[in-house]
Order: sequence, then C-alpha cells, then structure tokens
Amino acid sequence: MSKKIDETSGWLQRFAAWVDGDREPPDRTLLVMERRPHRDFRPTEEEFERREKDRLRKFFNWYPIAATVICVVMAAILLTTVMNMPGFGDEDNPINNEVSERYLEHGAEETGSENVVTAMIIGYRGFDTLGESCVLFLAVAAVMILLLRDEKNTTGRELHQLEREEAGAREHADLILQQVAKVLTPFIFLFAIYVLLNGETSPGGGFSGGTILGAGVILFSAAFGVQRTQRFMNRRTYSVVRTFGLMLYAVLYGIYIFIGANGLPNHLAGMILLIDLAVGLVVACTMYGFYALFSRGEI
Amino acid sequence: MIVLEYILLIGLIVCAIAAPLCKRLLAAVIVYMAFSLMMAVLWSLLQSPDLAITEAAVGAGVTSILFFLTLKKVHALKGTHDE
Amino acid sequence: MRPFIENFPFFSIFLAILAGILTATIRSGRAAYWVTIGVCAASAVLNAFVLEYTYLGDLSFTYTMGRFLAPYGNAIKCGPLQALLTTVFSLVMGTSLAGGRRDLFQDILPQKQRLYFVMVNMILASLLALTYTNDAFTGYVFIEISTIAACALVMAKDNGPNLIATIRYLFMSLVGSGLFLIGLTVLNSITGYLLMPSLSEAVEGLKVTGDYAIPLTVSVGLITAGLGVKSAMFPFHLWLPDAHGGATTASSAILSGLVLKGYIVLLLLMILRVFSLELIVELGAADVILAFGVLGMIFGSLAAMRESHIKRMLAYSSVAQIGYIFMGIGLGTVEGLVASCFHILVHACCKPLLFLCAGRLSAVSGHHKSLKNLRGSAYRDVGAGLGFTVGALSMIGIPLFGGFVSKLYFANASLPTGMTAMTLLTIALSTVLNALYYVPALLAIWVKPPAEDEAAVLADVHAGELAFDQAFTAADILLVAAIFVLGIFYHPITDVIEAGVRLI
Amino acid sequence: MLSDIIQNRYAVTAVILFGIGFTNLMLQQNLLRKVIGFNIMDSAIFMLLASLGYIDGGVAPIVGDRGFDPLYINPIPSGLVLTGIVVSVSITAFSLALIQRIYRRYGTIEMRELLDRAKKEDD
Repeated sequence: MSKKIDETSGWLQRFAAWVDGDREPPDRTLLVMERRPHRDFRPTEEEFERREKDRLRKFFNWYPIAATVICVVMAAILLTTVMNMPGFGDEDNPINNEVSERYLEHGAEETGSENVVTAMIIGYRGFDTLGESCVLFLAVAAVMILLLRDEKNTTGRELHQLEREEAGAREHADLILQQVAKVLTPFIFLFAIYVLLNGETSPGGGFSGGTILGAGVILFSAAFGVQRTQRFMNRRTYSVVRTFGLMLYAVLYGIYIFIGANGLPNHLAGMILLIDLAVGLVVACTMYGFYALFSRGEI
Repeated sequence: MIVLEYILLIGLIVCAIAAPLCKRLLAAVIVYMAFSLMMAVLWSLLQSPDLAITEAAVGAGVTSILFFLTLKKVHALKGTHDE
Repeated sequence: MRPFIENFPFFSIFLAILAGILTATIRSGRAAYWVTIGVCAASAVLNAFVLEYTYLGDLSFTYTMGRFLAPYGNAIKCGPLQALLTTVFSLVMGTSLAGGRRDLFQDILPQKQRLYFVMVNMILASLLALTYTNDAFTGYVFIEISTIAACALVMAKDNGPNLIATIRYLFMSLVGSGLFLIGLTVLNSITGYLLMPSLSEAVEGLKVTGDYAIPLTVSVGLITAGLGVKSAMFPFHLWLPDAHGGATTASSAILSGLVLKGYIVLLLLMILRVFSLELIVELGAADVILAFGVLGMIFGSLAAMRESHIKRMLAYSSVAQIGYIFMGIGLGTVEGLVASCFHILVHACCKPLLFLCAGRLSAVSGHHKSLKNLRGSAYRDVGAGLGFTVGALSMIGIPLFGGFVSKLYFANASLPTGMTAMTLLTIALSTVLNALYYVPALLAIWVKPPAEDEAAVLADVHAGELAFDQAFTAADILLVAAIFVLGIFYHPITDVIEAGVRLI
Repeated sequence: MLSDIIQNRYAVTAVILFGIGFTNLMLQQNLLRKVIGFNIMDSAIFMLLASLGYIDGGVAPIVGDRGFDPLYINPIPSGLVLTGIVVSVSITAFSLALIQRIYRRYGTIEMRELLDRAKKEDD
C-alpha cells in the first residue's frame, strides 16, 4: 500500500496540502517497509524543483491576498470597537475606578513615592516589573547566544577586518564626534543619574534613567573607542554589575513579597530608591550590552 | 494645543505609512525614528512625562542605534561594502 | 499569618527566576545542567506539597504578591488544578532535559551551554507564573518571557534552517502577543481592572446591563485568537513543524510538550475565571474554538501522514493533539474542560517521550531523521524503541495507555451537547488517521533491515552514540510509567482536575 | 459620526496605526521592514492604552504639596505602557540580532529568497 499525493490524487489530499501550505516535497512512500530501490534521481529532480518553485509561487500568490483580507477585516472590527468604547478624556470612564483613586490618594504614603507611576510599577504591581527585568535579561542572553563571537559565527578573516577597523578608528578618530561627546557625555550622565535617583518625586525612575545612562555609555564608546570604554566596563565588570543588579532587585523583591503576603512587619521603607538603582543598572547594562554585541560581538 | 495634536496624529499616520514603503532601508529607519519622536511628544501632551522620556530614549535613541548597526551588518548602508 | 505552605507556589516561581539569573554566571555547562535539574526537582516537590494541601483541604487560596490586597496589587491564585499542572510541568521539564542531554551537549557550543539553561529556567518560571497568575497583565509579561526563551531554545542549535524557523516562529508569536495585548487593552478600558476576580465581576455587570457589548465580544475574540496563535491552533500552525522539528531534542520536547500548554492554561484561566463558560457559549466563541479544534485534529494528522522526517511528523501530530484540547474547550461544558485538562497532562507526558525516543533512535542511526533511514533502529537501543512504541500507542488511543482515557473523556463530554455526532465522528476519524502514520513509523523502526544495510548504517554511526545512555533511559522509564499511570489509575487524577475546575 | 471620530481621535489613530503595523508585519518580504512594522504595531497598542487613562484637564500623576488639589490623570495605563515599551525594545533587539545572523548565513534578508535558498541547500 502506498499513498501518493501529486496532481492526479484526490481533491481531499490536495486540499489538505493547500491548507497545510507545506512546501516540503511530499513523501512518496508512506509505508517504507520495502527496501528503497536505487532510483535514478536525475530526471525527477528537475521536475521536482520546478514543482517546488510552482508551489512556492502559488503560496506567495495567495498569501498576500489572504493577509490583506485579514488585515482589512481586523481594522474594520477594531474601528467599530473603538467607536463603541468609552469616550476619550472622560472622567467617568470605567477605567477611572477605585483602584486609580487609591493609587493617587494613598500612593505617596503607602510606597513613599510621590510619582504615582513609579509607585505603581515598583510598589503595587512590582511582580510585573520583576518579569519585565527578566525579559531584558533574557533578551541580552538570547542576543549573546546569537552574536557572541564563536567559531560558528565569526571567521578569522572577519576578526582580522574588525581589528583593522578598530585600529583605523584609533588613528583617524572622528574629531567632531569626539568633541561633541566630550561636551555631552558628562551632561548625559548627570541627567541620567538625576532621572534615576529622582524617580520618586519627578518623572523618570529606573527604566528611563537606565536607558539614558546606557545611551551615554554607548555615545562614549562610539566616540572614544573600545579600549577606553573597557577601562571601566570590561566583560567582567559588565557581568558582575548586571547579575548583581538583577539579583539585588530579585532578592529584595522576594523578601518584600514574602513579608507582604505573610503580614510581617515591614522594614523596607527606603526600598524604592534601592530598587530604582538596581533596575537602572540592569537597564543601562542591557542597552550597552546590545550595542557592544551588535557592533563587535563582544562585551 | 489642539492643532498641534492633530498635526502630530496625522504625522504619525503619514510616517507609519511611509516608513515601510521607503525604497531604501536607511530612509525607512529614519522615518521610523521620526515616528518615535512624534510619539514621545504626543505622550507628553497626554500628560505622561515618564513615557515621553522613556520613548525618547528607547525609541528614538537605542532602537535606532540598533537598527543602524544592523543595517551596517547587512550592508544596506552606503560605503560599508566589503572590499 | 497564613500557613507556611501557601508560600510554596511563590517560592517555586522565584526559585526558577533566581536560578535563571545565576546560571548565566556559571561557566561550565554541566554545572548549569545540574542546577537546572535541581530546580525542576525542587519545584516539582514544592508544588506536590501544594497539591496535597489544596486537594485534601478542598480549597484554593489567593496569595498577594506584596502588601497590597486585591484589586490593588498583583496576586497569584492556587488550587488543585494549578498545583497538579505545575507539578507535572516541572517533572516533565527535568525529564526532557535529562533525556536529551547527550544531543544537547553535542549540538550547542560549550561556551553557550549555560545560556541555554538560562532559557530553560526562565521557561520554567514563565510556565509556573502563567499557570498560577491571577492577573491578566502579569500573564502578558510572562507570555513575552516565554516567547523570547522559546525562540532561543529553537535557535540554540544554531544552523541555517533553525535560524529561519526561529524568525518565522518569532514573527508569528509577535502577532499572537500583539493580539492578546490589544484584547486586554479593550477589556481593561471597559472594565477598568486587570485582576481576574475583579474583571470577572465587572464582566458580569456588563452582561447584566448590556453596555459595551461590541467591545466585550471583540476582546473575547482577540484574546482567544492571540493565545490561539501562540499555541498553534489550527489555521495558525504553519510555523510549528519547522520550529519544533528542527530544534535539538530537549528543546523539541520542552516546546511541544510544555510551552504550548502554558498559553492554553492561560486561556483556560481567562475563560473560567474572567469570561465564564456561559458567556463564551453565548457569544459563539465556543463554536469557533470547537470548529478550529476539529479541523486541527484532521488536518494536523493529514499533514503528519505526508511527512517522512520523523520529528516533523511528531510536530504535526502536536497540531492534531492541540486540536483535541481546543475541541474540549469548545464543547463549552465543564466535562469538556476536564477532558481537555486531562489531555494536557497526557500530551505533556507523551510528546516529550516521543521526541526523546525519536532523538535517541536517530542518534543511533547516524543522526538521520528520515523514517527510511531509521529502519531497525529500535534494536540498537531497545529502551528507546519501547518508549517510542508506548508513546505512539498512547497517541493512537489503545486502552491501558493515557491517550485512551482522554479520548474516552472527550467522547463522554460530547454526549450531553448538541455536537455529539460530529465530535464522535471526528474522534474516530482522528484515531484512524493517527494509526495511519504511527503504525508505519512503528513498523519502520521495528522491522530489521537486510544485513548489508545494517552494516552500512552502523559504519556511519559514531561509536560513542551506541553506548548506553543512563540519563535517557531514566527519563524514558519515568515517562513510560507516567503514561501507564495516566492510563490505568486515572480516577484520582480526574478527581483532582474536577475539584480544581470547581475551585478555580 | 465625525464628531465621534474627533472625540475618539487617539483611539482611531491608534487603530489605524495598528492596522498599518499589522499589515506590514504580515505582508512585507523584507525582514527589517517586518520589524519596523512590529514596532509600529506595538506603539499603536501603547497609544490606545495610554489614551484611555487621559482625563481632560488632568495633570501628570505626581502628587505633592502644590497647595491645591488638581485633577490627575489615571496612572495605571502609563505604568503598563512603560512595561510594554521595555518589553518591545528587548524583542526588537532580539529579532535584529537574528536578522544579522541570517544575513551572515544566507546573504539575504528577503523572506522569499531566503526560503528559496534554504530549500536549495536542503536538496
């Protein structure tokens, strides 16, 4: 018994193949008990390739149509939905309920942060924020799997070229960039630290401050080269800071949850500042890590 | 204020349509950067300064740098071809 | 002061996150492997205690994550069903890693092995959090964690086809999470809450007053579609065979057996806790889910029949099995949900077993994946051959194996509904189709090839591959035992599930 | 109808942007453009979410001693969007890294050519 799926087979199989969208060569023998005969592949291979191309073309012909239909239908549905949603800027919308009221009224005294957004993401809904930091951590780890130099993704020639480029950059440094960076970097760092530490009383906090800090390090690294960046941010410090920041955050938060859930007395009053600092370090490291891995495949 | 709002909203839509249609990838990324900046301004109009700061730093800053580095690696920038 | 045991679900999530952070600093891949196995075991033990506590006490409890009570802060909720699922998930996670150990250390470069275990730990954390969460937005954050980590598991083998499969998987996942998030946004705008019990009350209120009917319907549809895309519901399954078929053995087992289930469990929670079954049935969402489930059962099997690549065949078979689970949800009755939950357990044990055995069988045949080249491979590692046989028979639905019981429950659940004939016919048809591709695979691995072929294959095989693999055999025995337990002593398990659904 | 649209201008814009982003994510052949489409889609969702929390005449939710009690906007959507932005930048970085590797391996970032070349290598 053998089952064949080709142009002559029944509509059901062809329909299945179509729905399936599979572009693999269909297997000609379902039952493979009999010994595979030595087939001469020459004539069939070309035909095979042609058919494959045909199938791929067919797929690419119907796919845009289907996708467009889906997108248009989707947009129409969503448009109807938002027309029926609560009006913009209305004070009586369902979203303005007792939860946001409580955040606004008691946020400052309950979490010690006047910026209610910070109070919410670190105090009230801190578990989400822990997950979010994990996303950042994971993203760096995943980019490392992909781009960290190893024998699979870097050849000797590429390495050599990279070194040559770096040497060239040292000799013919970009003067304009360096001058601008010399003026800007201190201010960026200052601003970043201000945003980072004042997340409780003004807009900002760990995430914004960390990103700005990271951007500052990236600017420094782009202007003054790897060598000078590595003086304060080599691989070792990088991994220590990143892991330490996240560990600090996770452990603090773990204790906080444990205490809170069990109704134990709370001695972590100044926690927001510490957590902001830890989050900021993690985010800054993440951003710089992306940059370093993308440009050199190394930290 | 309301005029600015409308300009920004329409600008967002124009950028969103233009970004993927640009022939050169570099142009697409730059238009996307503009999109991010407009978004940041809109967020400060919506009274969310936290979001505005983050979006400006992330969308227009870090994401764009990452896009540019990727463009360089895939040789879509002028003058970066090997040999 | 709450009982100390109620901290255990939080401890298990937290332990997995901490282990994920720590393994990034461990240099040696082996050490990271042992840490991960330890975390899986610890999490299984902790959750087993919780299972005992909740089932015997017939209770479910809410654990506030922090000082702030609902609806102001985050919370997790734990009942017998969640505890049972997490126990099984942790166990299967550890077993899959052990069973795919040899392939894993071969496929991944030594300096990157630790990063692989970071991903595994984070997947465990996200699975636990998705099962326990009582907050829809926390669900979203952990969905994203699981997206990144799952993609990283696929690409860890790091060859060309895997990279392409990963990017297709990634884009499809992004569509899914985008849909889920916008559905959640709409839901939040009309109710104003994110915590599930408050959401449920608000939805109840909306149902009574009839306000915002369109947004409510759309948000149900979007959330279902988003989670459906992520869990490879039928028309969105195109990414699955490449991603699951190409990855390293342990990754395939974890992705197929567990990661897909995490999203389904979240969907179950949303349906049971937030929308309630009646609303789903009333809006017609149940019928849509049922239709897609039934179609998935048939077309998944048809696609599997055409595959000769053994791992891709198993991946397509996953599409069919996911179809079963969605069919159970789509029946819109509590019995259907119980059957679905039972099938989640069965599939979480069966599919990793099949993938592990397939990986081992292809390892002893010179890493060929095509069924033609696997002829007689069962004799080269009898344990793997037997494991594959047990898994396949359970998938077909032979009595005494786990798959039979879940089919029985599905059939039972369909009786009181109006869809009895169609459901029963589909189950029968799907069983036949399953047999049509599993039996040839079984014959292929058990029929001895002629001597000269055997010699040719053996010349191809690295000598180290034929050596006895302890970790694999242990995993094999454990999973086979689990399938028999599910097939024979299923009553206590379904009791737990029924209690869990009641207390959810 | 028009007044409805003007009333809900943010939500309508967000939905249009979502549609554009979604279409690009599904239809574009170029992987980089797909990523841009994804970013637009995510921004659109965040805009929808953030616009829900706005209250006419409200100010940013930073409570302090101002001497009077102003109307604050709802802080919850802002917090959620902050989380979302960070998640989306992580995913963007990950997919860009993936694209770099794919280019290194296959020399193209057009989906169609990519599948063609992968198929050719398979045979």
